[in-house]
Amino acid sequence: MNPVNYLYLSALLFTIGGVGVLIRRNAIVVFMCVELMLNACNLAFVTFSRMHGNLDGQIFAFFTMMVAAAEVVIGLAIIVSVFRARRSASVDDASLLKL
Amino acid sequence: MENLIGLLVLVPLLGAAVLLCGGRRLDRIGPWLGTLLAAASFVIGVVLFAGLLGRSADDRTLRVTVFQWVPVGGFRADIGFQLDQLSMTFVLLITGVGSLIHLYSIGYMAHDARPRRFFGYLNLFLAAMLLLVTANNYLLLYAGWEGVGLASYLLIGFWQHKPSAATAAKKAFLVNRVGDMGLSIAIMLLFTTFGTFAFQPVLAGADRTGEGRLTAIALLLLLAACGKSAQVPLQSWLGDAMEGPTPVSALIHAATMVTAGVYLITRSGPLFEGAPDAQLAVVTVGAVTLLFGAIVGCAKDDIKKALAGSTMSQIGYMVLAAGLGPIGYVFGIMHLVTHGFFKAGLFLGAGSVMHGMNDEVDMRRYGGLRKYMPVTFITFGLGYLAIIGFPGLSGFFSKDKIIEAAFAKGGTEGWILGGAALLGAAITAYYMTRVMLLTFFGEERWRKPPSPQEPSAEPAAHTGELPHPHESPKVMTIPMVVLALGSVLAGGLFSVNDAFVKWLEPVTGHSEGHSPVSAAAVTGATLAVLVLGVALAWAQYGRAPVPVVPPRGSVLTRLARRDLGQDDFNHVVLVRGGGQLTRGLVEIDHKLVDGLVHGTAVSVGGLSGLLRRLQNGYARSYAVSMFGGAAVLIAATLLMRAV
Amino acid sequence: MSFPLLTATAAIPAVGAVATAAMPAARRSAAKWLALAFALATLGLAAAQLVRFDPGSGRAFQLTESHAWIADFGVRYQLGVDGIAVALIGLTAVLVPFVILAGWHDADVLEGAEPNRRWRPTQGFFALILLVEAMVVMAFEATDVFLFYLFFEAMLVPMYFLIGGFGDRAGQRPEQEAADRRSHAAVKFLLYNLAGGLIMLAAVIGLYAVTAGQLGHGTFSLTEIVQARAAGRLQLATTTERALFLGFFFAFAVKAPLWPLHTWLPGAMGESTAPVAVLITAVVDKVGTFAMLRFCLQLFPAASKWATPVIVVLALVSILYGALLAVAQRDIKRLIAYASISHFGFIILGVFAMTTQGQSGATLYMVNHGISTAALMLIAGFLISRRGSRLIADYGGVQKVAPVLAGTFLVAGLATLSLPGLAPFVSEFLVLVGTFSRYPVAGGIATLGIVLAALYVLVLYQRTMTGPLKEPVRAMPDLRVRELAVVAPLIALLLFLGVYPKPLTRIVNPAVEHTMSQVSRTDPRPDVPLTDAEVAK
Amino acid sequence: MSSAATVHSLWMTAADAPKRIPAPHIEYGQLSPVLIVLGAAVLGILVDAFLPRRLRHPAQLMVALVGLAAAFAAVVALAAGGYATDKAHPAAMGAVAVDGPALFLQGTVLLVALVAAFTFGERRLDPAAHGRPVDSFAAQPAAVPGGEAERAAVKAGWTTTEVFPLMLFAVAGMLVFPAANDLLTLFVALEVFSLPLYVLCALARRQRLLSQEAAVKYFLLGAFASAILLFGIALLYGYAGTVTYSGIADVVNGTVRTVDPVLAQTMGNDALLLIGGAMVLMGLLFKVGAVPFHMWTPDVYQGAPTPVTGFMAAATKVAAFGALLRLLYVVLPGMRWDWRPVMWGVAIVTMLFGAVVAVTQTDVKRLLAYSSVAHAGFILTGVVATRPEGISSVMFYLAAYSFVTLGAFAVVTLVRDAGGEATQLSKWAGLGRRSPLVAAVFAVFLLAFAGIPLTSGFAGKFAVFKAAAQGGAVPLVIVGVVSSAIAAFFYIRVIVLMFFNAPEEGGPSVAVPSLLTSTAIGVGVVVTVVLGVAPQYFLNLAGQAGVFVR
Repeated sequence: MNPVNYLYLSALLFTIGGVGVLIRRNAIVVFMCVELMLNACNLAFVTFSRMHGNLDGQIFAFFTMMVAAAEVVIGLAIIVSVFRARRSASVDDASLLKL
Repeated sequence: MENLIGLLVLVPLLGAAVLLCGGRRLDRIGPWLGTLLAAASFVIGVVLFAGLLGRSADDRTLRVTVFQWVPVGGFRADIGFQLDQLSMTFVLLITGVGSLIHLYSIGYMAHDARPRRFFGYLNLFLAAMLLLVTANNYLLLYAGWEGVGLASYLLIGFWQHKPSAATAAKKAFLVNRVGDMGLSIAIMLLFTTFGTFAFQPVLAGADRTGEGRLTAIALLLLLAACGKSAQVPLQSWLGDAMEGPTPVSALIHAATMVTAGVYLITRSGPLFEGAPDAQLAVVTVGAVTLLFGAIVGCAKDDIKKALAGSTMSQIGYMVLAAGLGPIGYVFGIMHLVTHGFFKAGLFLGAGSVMHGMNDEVDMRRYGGLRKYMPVTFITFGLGYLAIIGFPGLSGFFSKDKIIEAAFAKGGTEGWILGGAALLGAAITAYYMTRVMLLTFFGEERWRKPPSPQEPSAEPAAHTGELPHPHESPKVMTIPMVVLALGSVLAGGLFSVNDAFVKWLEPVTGHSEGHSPVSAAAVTGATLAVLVLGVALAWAQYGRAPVPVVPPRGSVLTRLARRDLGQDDFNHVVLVRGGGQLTRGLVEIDHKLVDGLVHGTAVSVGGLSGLLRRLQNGYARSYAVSMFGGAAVLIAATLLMRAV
Repeated sequence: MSFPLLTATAAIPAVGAVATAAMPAARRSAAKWLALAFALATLGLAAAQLVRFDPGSGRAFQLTESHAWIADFGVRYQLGVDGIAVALIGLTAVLVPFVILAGWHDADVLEGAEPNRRWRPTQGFFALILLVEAMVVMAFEATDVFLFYLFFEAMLVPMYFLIGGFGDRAGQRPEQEAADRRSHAAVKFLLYNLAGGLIMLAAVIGLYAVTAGQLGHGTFSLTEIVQARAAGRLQLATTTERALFLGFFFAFAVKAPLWPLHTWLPGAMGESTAPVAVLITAVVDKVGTFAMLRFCLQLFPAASKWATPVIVVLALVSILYGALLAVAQRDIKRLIAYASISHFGFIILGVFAMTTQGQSGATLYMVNHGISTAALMLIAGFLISRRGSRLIADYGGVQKVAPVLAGTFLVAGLATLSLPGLAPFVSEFLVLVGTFSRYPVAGGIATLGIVLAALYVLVLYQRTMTGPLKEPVRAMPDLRVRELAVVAPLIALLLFLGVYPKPLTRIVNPAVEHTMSQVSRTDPRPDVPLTDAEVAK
Repeated sequence: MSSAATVHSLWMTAADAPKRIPAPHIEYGQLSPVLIVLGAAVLGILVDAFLPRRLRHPAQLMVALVGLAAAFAAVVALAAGGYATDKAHPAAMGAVAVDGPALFLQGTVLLVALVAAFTFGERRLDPAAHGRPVDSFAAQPAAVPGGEAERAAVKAGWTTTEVFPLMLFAVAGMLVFPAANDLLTLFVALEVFSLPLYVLCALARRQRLLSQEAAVKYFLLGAFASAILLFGIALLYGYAGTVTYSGIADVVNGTVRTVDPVLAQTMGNDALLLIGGAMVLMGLLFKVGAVPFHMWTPDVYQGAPTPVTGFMAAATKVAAFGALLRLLYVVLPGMRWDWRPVMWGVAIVTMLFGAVVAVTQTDVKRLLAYSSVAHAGFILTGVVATRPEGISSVMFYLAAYSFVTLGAFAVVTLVRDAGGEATQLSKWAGLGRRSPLVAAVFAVFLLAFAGIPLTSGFAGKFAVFKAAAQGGAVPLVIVGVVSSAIAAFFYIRVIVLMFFNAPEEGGPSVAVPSLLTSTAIGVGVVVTVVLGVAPQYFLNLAGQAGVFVR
């Protein structure tokens, strides 16, 4: 199979993730969408790595996972504390800061 | 000797400085100090005169440059003086009459709260006027020119607490400023034409200059002269200027300052001679004004305003003469000097009458005063005879010559000008006789109580008491007597052996005109119209009783009372129109100029308020913005490559 | 190395500002005396400049100092004065002591105000005045465009605080409303000038880009640029030169101020105290017209010539417009402000007439206008402080109770309307002659200004000083000794320079001739020159 | 089938690799600033773990200050050792550049962090605790705002001393960010400094809801941005087959030595390069707060604890612009003609938008946030100059700007009422009368923001505009000048408010700070004035440091 197809998939996933960030209200889901985008990136890295025949992309993918994991730690902590304070995980509820 | 010229100016200037800055300490001796300094400058003038007489007729010009005033590039204005016969004549007139009027003022202003300041202003006037006539260049002349304007302003408005006085003073200054504008542009034009504005080189270079340029310069100078000498169309201030104390009217607004225009034209003779069109304008202005002033003089009931109209008219004669060129200069100046005597005398007489009449100025409230003020009556009468041109008195000699010269202009112009001058003489006789009759003859109308509905120009004057007419003190009558003597004798003395003509000729040049009418015929006609005018006035005011409240009068009378509509015109066009203009500009400044900037600020603020709403607090909309931004960024990058 | 006189002249007031500001809150009167002492010391240094300046030396800039400063920007600390600068520094140094003296009580802590150890308005007021002086002097001395720009802009800040922070005392309006109007005026002042300055900044940067591109190193040195242009090493494309010129001119025209950029001035002068208003119009604004003469003309001669017709028209509009608006004003200070706009029109007209008379006249005008307006404004300030109102209609008949005040006010007013014998006449006439010899129509129209000047001055005088005595004015005291000490020297100066302006023309003329040669223009020749015989006579 | 063979051989090659890969060569000395900071951060965590509560604060502060100072000393030593100029080279196997810009920006970040640490450590301002000194950070961040646990924590006088290690981690990321010489390092550094900042934002003692909201927004948007950045990196990698800057640059310039068929194929595909480049740019522009990626700034600046805001506003900008410069000047110079017009547009929009929107702000911190947006625009004009002067002017501007920002936010912490910091602008009315000194200092900062001469703001603005003009971007300069004029308006408005308006009854008072905040503000003022009056030394420094190594 032509590896380029993986790239298309990756782009698709990335777009789905992006649109998810834009339209979903629940902070957790939004965050998951971001993770989806990161994973789309990973797919692209791996694909390109395969195409170019070097390892850089794959290594990059590992780093991405690690970063994503760190992000989850931080992100969930923040989201949870907000949830506890507001009893709501909707990103739209957190709109005191504006104008 | 030359250095004395500077001293001539400096002495009264010093007086002004001392009197104005000296403070209350000088209140007592101020008037005497001022008079003394005026007299001192007269003495200096006489010494200089003697010195000039000691020289040959061609060598009677003294020149001295004190220091460079404004040297910038090719522009060089000096503080420098030039004393020739023309200037000398003026110097003697100014200091002579000036000293007399100082003396008179000691009496006249005795009861004023601040005579010191009054004398300071008078001295300032003398200094400025002397500067005007002795300057050796136009710029310095201009300095004197404005200086006398200032002095005039200060003195007209001397009783500042009266709004009418303050307004009149302001008006005088402003109208003069219009004329001054003409003078300053003329100086600029002289500078661009000749690269200098000193009298000597300018006048010498006039004959090499194109007529168009000379016409422009001359017309501008005429504008200046009109302002200072109260000639049509800038005459309106003179009547109001009578708000000032009467000595001021006598000195500044009759004898000296107002004649500065004549001096300017005469001084600039060569410039005018090269510009016939300008000369035509000058004689036209002169002829119109002499009639205008005379007509106005007929209608005024205020003695000073009647005399002011007369002054205007007489200066009209002088301007007419000056516009005629070399055939008229000498006579213009001669009339100027004789007028200086008799008109100053008349004003002092009027002042004396007012002094004895509780400052009443309405002639209709005088009458029969000859019994109470004999000296005033006699001196005033002599002045009266002089001005109407009674044979043998000074006015007769000078005015007659001008009428003659007007006819000598030749052609239709000559007839028109001569006719106008003759007509003027008739009217002069009429209104002066009217003044004389109303004041000194007839029933004693001042005994009638003032009627309440009378519109009084001067509410302060009416104290409710009837006046007790009395003769003025010596200090006032002596100057009047001296001036009356001058009025009687000056013309004759000047005409003996053509002395005055010979004296001035080296400066102004002189040529005999070829009159289409013989001199004798002119004299005859003059005398005839004189009799006519006197008779008319006698018929109207001598025989019939004079009503205290002025009758409505004819259209012409009413118009003349209102200065022939000039003030109405000024009011509508300048005051009201100007007011609307400035108010409109304020609006424009506020709404348009400022509004434009303000509008920019407001629209930035509005834009800010709109853009601010983008920041709606929803993280998802921020993400949209980022996502969109990224899309635009990508699209733009791709587009750049595509282009 | 000789004593850095120019630096010292600017540094002394700056040091004074710091010292004054550092005075403890309680030592108010000591702070005043200290400020006055520093102002007088500055005057001494300015006088030393006048003495050491040699107009006959033929060098354009004298007493020069030059040190490396910001090499990356091509900026040098480069000072030098020509006659014009010396005259204006002299003006500044003369006026500031009077400004301080006149404002002696303007920043006193109000009676009954809560004692506050930290709030030291008095110290601040005088320190700011000295700071302005330092910056203005620096701007006059700088021969490096950047250095000039720096102080040109920086002086806005102390000026801003002076305008916004200190108003007339005993106003009848509510205190807060007055403060609002004041701060509005201050903001307007700052924004206008800042906008002008920022546009100039763009031009300054452009100038750097051009010099860096052509000379290999960016430079702001006026002398270096002028020399390079003369030698042909630096050539500006026509459009570039015009754009740069406009950038510079815009800033100066705001500062000067030229119609239609003038609307900040009436507010700023009206709302601030009289001494501050003097500082604005007599000192700070002069930097604008000075800079036109020094920078616009010398850096961009061709563009200056190109723009002249428009600028002349704008200047004429300023003259007439300012005067007409002055006539319509009901507020004494705003009237004087509009009169100043009219006068600045004359100055700009003189600068761009490009004749020696015009430019010398413009320079003298700057000095004389400074003195005469200072006198007029300060006396007006004394008047206002007595009655607590700026409205003309609130006065009447003052001359009866305060003759000295009225008399000096009249003299200052007469100076404003350019009466011969007083200093402004000389300069105004020179400007008019200079303009007329190049642009007769413009010169003629400008002359209308002298009629209008008479109108607004006399109307002001008539309404305030003459007429029946108004009741609230009845108890008005005449000038006090301190006030007389402010007014008398200024009037004496007006008289002296009116009769004998040569000390000024002597130093100004060579500088003007230098400028004229930079612009490569000569005076028009007279149409009918004198013959040799006449010259000989 | 051939592709399977390739894959096979790839795996084989990879399998063989360990034998042939040399041990990576790490220049520890040259990386010492980063290492020191990281070490200090770890030490900080240990301190928090083992020291008793009352000792933690001073100990943390000391560790942070010493660590930062030592790191700064290391930077200075490196610069003195010539690593900024002739010895500049890519270190750590090409992952991190040690060159002028890197050292200059690292030094700046460290100094900024040092000063910021002072404000972090301030414990005298907030009087809320029961007799115990507290700082600006939440007593117990995990507790529900207003809940029982929080009240107990407040009563116990707890403070979040973890902020120091968090800050040190962030600083470490910021040190690497502008020095990153490949996209991987770039990405990791980005996350290393972003994640602690997210947490720091959530730690405000007062108005915790706002603080948390700010953190959520910052986090979500930040994660979103880094995802986009990452995808861009993927595309660039796909285009060039490498993630090192120099490698990509070679490919972009067409100077790559060996072109295998795949590379030839992707090299021809400019869409990869352009889209990838744009996405990476977007990620960096997000961090610098350029329009339209700026929208987090006002909210986060307002919600975050003010010391954090100050630190973030100053240091993030330095680091992000450093990375942006390196990316544009090292990686993408070959496609200058593509990105320059785009960056022009971004710069113009950013300057104008920031200035215009700031005009109607009513909160000091939001005002400063929008002002930082406008300033990002000004700095971008220097970035697009594409000349050496561009680099040095941007670096100078960053140094100047960051201290002004720090100082300004430090002043904001002083103005307080019962609810903590009084950031409502209306409450600042008449401040000049209550405490002239504080108001005057703030005015100095505002004037520097406005670019009034004799302040560092002017020198910086002049430098970038000059570079832009020399680079031919005259329209940018003009727009910059116009937006400066607009911007001046709102700075002036604050000054008016402070000095010319009467103080309100019951308005905020100015707390007297300890030496810490005083020092921070003092340093801000001194730097502002020194860089304004005598900027030459620093310009020289930036000029000498203005060459990127490849």
